[in-house]
Amino acid sequence: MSIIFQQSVAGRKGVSLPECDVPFHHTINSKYLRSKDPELCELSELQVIRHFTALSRKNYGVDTNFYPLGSCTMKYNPKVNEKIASMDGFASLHPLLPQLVRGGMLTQGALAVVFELERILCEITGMDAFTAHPMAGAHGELTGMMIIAAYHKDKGNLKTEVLIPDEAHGTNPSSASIAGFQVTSIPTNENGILDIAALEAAISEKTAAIMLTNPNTLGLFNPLIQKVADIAHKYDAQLYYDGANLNAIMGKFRPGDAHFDVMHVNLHKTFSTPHGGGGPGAGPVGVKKHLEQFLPVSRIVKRSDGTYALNYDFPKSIGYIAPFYGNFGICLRAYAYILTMGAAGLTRVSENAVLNANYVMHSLKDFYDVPYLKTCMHECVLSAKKQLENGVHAIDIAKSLIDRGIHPPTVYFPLIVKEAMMVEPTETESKETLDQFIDAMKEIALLAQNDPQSLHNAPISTPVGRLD
Amino acid sequence: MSIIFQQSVAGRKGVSLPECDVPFHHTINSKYLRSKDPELCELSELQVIRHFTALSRKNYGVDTNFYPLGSCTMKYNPKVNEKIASMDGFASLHPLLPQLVRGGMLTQGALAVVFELERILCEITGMDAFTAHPMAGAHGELTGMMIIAAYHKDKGNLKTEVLIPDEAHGTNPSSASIAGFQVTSIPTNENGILDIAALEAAISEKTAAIMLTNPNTLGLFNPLIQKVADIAHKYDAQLYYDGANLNAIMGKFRPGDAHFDVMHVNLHKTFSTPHGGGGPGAGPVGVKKHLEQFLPVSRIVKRSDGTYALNYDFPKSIGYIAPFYGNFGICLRAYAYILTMGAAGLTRVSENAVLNANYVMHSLKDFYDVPYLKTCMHECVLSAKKQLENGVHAIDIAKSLIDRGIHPPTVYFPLIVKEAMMVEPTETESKETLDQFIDAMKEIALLAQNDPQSLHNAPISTPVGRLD
Amino acid sequence: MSYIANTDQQRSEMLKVCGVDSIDKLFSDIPESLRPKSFNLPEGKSEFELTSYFEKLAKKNYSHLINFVGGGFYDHFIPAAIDSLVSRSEFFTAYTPYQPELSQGTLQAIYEYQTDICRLTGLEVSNASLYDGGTALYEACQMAISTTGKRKIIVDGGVNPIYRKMLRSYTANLSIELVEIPVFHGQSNRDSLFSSFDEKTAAVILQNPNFFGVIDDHSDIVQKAHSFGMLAVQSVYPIAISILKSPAEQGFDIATGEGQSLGIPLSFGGPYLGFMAASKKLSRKMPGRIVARTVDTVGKEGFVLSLQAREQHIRREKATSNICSNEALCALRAHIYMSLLGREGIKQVASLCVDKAHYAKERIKAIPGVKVMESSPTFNEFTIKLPVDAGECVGKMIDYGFAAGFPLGRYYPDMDNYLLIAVTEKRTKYEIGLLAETLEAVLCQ
Amino acid sequence: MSYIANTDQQRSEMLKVCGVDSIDKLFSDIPESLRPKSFNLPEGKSEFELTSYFEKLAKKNYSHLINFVGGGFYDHFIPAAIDSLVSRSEFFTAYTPYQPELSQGTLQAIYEYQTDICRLTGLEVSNASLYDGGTALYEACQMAISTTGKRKIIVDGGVNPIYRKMLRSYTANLSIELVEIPVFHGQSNRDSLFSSFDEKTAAVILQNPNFFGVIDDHSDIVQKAHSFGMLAVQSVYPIAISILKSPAEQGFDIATGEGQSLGIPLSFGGPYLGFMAASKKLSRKMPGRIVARTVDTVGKEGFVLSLQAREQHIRREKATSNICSNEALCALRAHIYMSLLGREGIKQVASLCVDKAHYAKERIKAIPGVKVMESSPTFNEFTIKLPVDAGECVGKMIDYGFAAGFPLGRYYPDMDNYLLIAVTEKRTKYEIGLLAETLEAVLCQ
Ligand SMILES: Cc1ncc(COP(=O)(O)O)c(C=O)c1O
Ligand SMILES: Cc1ncc(COP(=O)(O)O)c(C=O)c1O
Repeated sequence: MSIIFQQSVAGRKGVSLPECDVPFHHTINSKYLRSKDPELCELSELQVIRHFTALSRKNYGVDTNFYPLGSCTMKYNPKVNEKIASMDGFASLHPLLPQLVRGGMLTQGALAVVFELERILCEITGMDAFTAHPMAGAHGELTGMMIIAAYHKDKGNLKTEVLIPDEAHGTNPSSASIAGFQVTSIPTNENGILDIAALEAAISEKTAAIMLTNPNTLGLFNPLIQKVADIAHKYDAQLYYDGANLNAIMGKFRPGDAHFDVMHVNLHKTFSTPHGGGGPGAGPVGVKKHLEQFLPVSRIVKRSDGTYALNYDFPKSIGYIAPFYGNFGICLRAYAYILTMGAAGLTRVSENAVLNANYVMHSLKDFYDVPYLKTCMHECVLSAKKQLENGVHAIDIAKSLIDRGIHPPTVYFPLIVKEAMMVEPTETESKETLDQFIDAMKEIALLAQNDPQSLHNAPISTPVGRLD
Repeated sequence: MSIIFQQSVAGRKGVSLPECDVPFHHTINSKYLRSKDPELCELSELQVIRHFTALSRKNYGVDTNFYPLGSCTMKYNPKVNEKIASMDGFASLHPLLPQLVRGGMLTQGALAVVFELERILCEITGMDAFTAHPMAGAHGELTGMMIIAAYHKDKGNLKTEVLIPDEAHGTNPSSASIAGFQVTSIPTNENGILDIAALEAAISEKTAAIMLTNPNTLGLFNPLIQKVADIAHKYDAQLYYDGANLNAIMGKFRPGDAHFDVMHVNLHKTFSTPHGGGGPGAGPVGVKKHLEQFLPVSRIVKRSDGTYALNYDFPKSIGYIAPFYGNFGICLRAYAYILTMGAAGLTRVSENAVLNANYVMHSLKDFYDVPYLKTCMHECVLSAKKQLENGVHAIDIAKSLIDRGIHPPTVYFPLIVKEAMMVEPTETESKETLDQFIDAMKEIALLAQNDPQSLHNAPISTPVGRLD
Repeated sequence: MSYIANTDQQRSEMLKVCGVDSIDKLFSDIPESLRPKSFNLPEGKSEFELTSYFEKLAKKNYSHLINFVGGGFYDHFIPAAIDSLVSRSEFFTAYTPYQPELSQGTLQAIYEYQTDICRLTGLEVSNASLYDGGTALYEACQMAISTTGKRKIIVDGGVNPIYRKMLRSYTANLSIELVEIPVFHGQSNRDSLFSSFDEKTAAVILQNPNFFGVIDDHSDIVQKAHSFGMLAVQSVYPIAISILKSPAEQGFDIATGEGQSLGIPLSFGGPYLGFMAASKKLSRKMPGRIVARTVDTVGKEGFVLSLQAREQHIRREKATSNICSNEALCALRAHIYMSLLGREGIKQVASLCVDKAHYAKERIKAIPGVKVMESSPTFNEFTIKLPVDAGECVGKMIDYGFAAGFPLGRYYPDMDNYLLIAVTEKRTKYEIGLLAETLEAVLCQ
Repeated sequence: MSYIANTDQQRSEMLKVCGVDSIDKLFSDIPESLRPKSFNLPEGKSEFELTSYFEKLAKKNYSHLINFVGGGFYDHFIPAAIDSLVSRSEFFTAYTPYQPELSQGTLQAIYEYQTDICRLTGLEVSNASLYDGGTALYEACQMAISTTGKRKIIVDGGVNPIYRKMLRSYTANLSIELVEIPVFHGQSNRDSLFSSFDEKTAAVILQNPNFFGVIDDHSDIVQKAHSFGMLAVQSVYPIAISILKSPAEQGFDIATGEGQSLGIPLSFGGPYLGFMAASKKLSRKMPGRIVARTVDTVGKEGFVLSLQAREQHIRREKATSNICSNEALCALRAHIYMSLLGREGIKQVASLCVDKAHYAKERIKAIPGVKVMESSPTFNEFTIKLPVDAGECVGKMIDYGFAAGFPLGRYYPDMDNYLLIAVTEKRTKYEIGLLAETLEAVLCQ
């Protein structure tokens, strides 16, 4: 398919604009003008429609088929939430309106959405206060680290370092580092959970925070999490919860109850907002009482008369981390999702997500190496170790799944598992779909023994083959 | 792909409904109840989404690529018109509201749309009055025939027969017949237009109407149309214009000016409303003054205060032919399209439609037989006569185009051309796209000589091969 | 804007290929004397102006009244998934599936839709859709006439008056005798019906629930009709028959209906969906397209338009019907609706309608001076008698934000004080309560 | 509703495979003591209830005021084709294109989007998007710091105060020195800027048009900055630079900006689009994803994520940025917008904005007591001085249906009487006239 610019023909336009209706033409002094037009393409509306329709057909989404991308929680994105987000009262609302004098009354519906979402996230996670501002998970991590830095600064603590398990997602060390901390990696033990002894050896007065996800990226829940919290708090280190894996534990475990101090949630994972081919997402951050004063401004408050208002008066706040109130359109969808679910629905979500993952793991354990063979949570990590003996890598298996109409799991992550394949089925998948995946994986395992070359050639059914 | 019912699993549901909020449960006497549930399928919302998303990907639309289906005017369907049709004030409006006492004021916007569309169609076609009620082209034909029958009845004429050229679309004779008339076919002459001598021989006092399209289905304009009108009117036969080919002549010719008495337009052709895989369309009918009193009721009138109202008081009306005011959603889109275009835009539409067709014809005339080689209007008819010598039929050419990513033209119509291929490019196609088609057609013509078998095997790129 | 892609330069290149030097030359077959006498239209609008214009028009429509108007066209809930699927352009910008290899999506969907309709009605064959419930009923009459060779049709007075008017129009010129048998206490009048049946009658046309919202078991009528060699046709409300006795269970030969309630917006009267199902022996009399399963050259399953020899593009004046473009996208909507709701969901909708309508009945019954017509069982719509003109009363209720029902006087001259009230699953207890309170207040004025 | 497909029976079959007899067993790793202390949420809503609830909330927002508020976020017209394309579920339900063979649609679109941004800014490399214009500006600071090894940043006072606040937050703990140089009569103050530059400075940050709507040619400032080995960064309004001197033409090393004006709804502040372009030599310092063209095993062209060694999932704590999920779908919207408008269309939007804004200026200038700040040229936004507090005045204008502008006192303590007025192509002559009339009337009260 040709690049859009190659289709351009001088003189075409894909949209009609109104004639100028004011009796006035203003000429900007040419010294401010560019010498040459930006060479945007020149196409008819139909050409644009065809180009992007054709591009879309070279893509694969949750609506196409099974998408068990580990750590990404590719669940169904309800269509009604798109409809809600496109309601004019939300989509056309200028974010500066509530900052006008008397402007608060202009946006009560939108402020209610953000306030109520933050309140509900507190209940789901056991935290005391939330901010909806962070615009993705990693942005939440950074915000959390900035809050932690502000806390220590305020207390006069001299903290320079953050401890992070070796299995952690790359954003964790990166966020800590960008917030100005040194990062120390803590090993995972033979059971696939944090090595407590190593943690105890590494922690010190310099330690600003420990950053964790639980279940971790191996899909395993750390039952000793209370212990970890105790160790952290002994040194006044703050315990950070990466909420990317929240889909495993709703109604079963709340980070706040286990004494985590800060956390983020990925609304585009657990709370079903569509991932958009890479974003936008939203990564609201929750904190315990002692950190609330450091949350970014603005914050939304509910007044005694039931109205909502912006409040900027938090002198210890870390300040602005987003231009406004976060990725409002995403928060709106997530709020709609939570209201659809209710407490019982969210609990069923986690129960079914965990059951689906265990079902996949148990169905495949005789065909693939399972590095930590025990009950997993919402995802399971397999390894292509056995297949590697025949020269078949995780990537070959991934590409072979593509030819069977299935999106591959996350491969080569977590880094600590050789030839890792991280399968997260999510709760919205049916047993029939899981069986389709399981059968494909079994068939591939067999081919890995009998005809490994056929797997190296995959994919053959896609618009392009393996790319450099 | 499996049938949706095969995916059904007992106990699933794809949508959530509200709990019953009234303190009341009513049990219908079991003698009125069915003994067995209708076996609709039981699926999750995600399953339904995937099923229909996958089905859509086995389809081809104007948004996919070139769609030169002759007689169908597969032009671009502007997206803004879809947005307008989905506005709540239109989409959620109950059609009985204006029939309530004081209800007229409740639907002024909708009544305005229909009234103004009818008025504008009069101007475009040169007719005196329009009704938006008919729900497709063929429905318009039937309505027109019913109006003609009512007219003759009212005058005491004893008319039993309708004359229709042999190249006409199948709906013409069928509509005339369903309206109670006998149909006599009039031959086409060697120039591809109506044989006037044959018409004069066939017409008689029994003749209720002559049904024509101009340009006809060969894409040729009959310059003697005035003569035909004169012949018809000598016998008080009404001249019916099938407006399916209106895309050729806007701003250039108005059936009303050439003394046509009744006509329909296909909003889903000339006026860009999407065809929906077979419908819905809309086929408004226009008439001259002397037939206005026979138009179906209701009719919309504009009162002197500028408001719109329904009027049922037309004692000679043929009555109700639709439950309400026609396919309102389609009329709305067509009205939006016409407002976008204006007179200049519509004229350019026809000019470019005709140019595109002639360009295709001239580019292919050395490769395919052109049964009537002269300037065509918005479509041209080719024949696979030459290719047939090598055993290659129009259908082989059609299926071979499919493998080249292009929708075939209409084949085997009009019936009077052997191995007909009727190409209607429409004005929204670019020269580049036409060239892509022309090149494919040339390549196929070459293969018809060198490797006819390869064409018999087509298509090979589709989800299924040639079907029985 | 005219959505035209070609530039002036391209046009002149193309003209050269055509061997002419101007576009005007291409129109030289049109005599000068026949050039348009006028061609005055409003000037073209940009997309922004267009949208603003229609936003203003849309706001002039009172689509947000609390709606108790039905009359065969209902304000049911439409799941968002339907819009998101039918807006896939491969569906909505395609033509009729003449090239099956490029149209398996539409074809399979229509095939499945036909199956839905068969399962709902209990009958064996269905088609790809007709224009609306009224024309579907007319097509059923034609089927009966052509099957029996007789030209008299008995129409029950409970059939939607709009459809009865349509039947009158369509048959006016065809020497078909239409006999309407008025209802008795809102129900089909067996005595009058039976005495109208004879050997010259092609069919009896009934409706369930009928226009007054009344449900019935027409088995006895069908049996009687069959004894005269007549066919029996029932027009049905598809949501209702998910729980009510199916046309097949009552012995009907043909079922038709309006499919609007199946996920299709009210949209001021259209596009809607005429559906039809019939017993197998009538399949060659069916109007419109029918999709069937078949196999390709290597035996792979696929779907095609079948029995095309009935259709106008092949049979011309001898076709069973003249229908060509139908309501395919509406049929797709209905199929998606039935697939989402499914076996349980559609019954749940029906039962919510029944419960809420009967709650409304109870509330309204309590209003002094108002009488609820209770001699016959009803589904989600029912008739009440007011102490005043129902039209006037509904007119007053508009000011309170209600479309309170449909005054029957409009179609039944002796029923000026009667009001038809429809209650769908969208009406809340609160809204029903408000209706009752407001009606009482308005009647006291 | 929980969108769960499996039935109780399927669940028990699956539990059997897992070798446990209840779902609870799967959660046995979570100690009883850590089970939720509470989990109280509102009860789940059906789709109909949900939609009704949000319709009510949406109506509480005054999105229909006639809008003259800008401040970096503009009410531009959005063609309908954009929504219809981005709602293709293959785009919006996909994850980040980690499997390129299944993601050529997203990848090619992003590649093309990057090309748009390069052509618009005149710079050589761009990325797949950043969160918003503010974080993009911060990322640019980080690039400058890491490229130059210096830790002082000069920020022009014309940079959006929201972004300046964001820079403050992000750098608070990083021993980076942020120096803000106030504007002089609404324009970059060359003297103060130049005297702040030194060998220890990493970069100067400018904005065009600046927050007061003023346009400038920053070439001289860039030249000076380069003479100190500094980088120069410009934050730009993409519609404006379709006609204004591009960042590259002024010599900037990095351009960033907020892409909201390119077809992205205002949506109460997000999701928006941070874009960035830079000169080639900075490509390895770029934050975020970059898509590049490559070939497959048989030489066929395709698109992939490239230079991933900069990114956090490979480099972890040594990555150039921590960004992972970005604003891909917003980038797609922007790309479709730019493709529809095209070379001519985007200039036409810019020129409509300029003409209408200047017409508004003329009209407002004529109001007694109002002063338009005219010392510097402007694009589509301009500053006026009122005889009263601008906040109060805007507050009063709300009752007349206007969001009349943004009172500068909110961010500039000494500018309480100043109002910033934005005019896009959507504002008609009539609306501008009404604004002027109403402002005059309100000032007379
Ligand atoms: C465990 C984990 N943490 C953090 C992130 C980062 O989230 P985001 O992509 O929203 O920035 C991810 C995303 O994949 C993740 O899986
Ligand atoms: C020439 C002609 N007349 C009539 C019709 C019938 O129109 P419709 O399909 O809208 O009923 C068609 C449709 O193809 C046609 O091409």
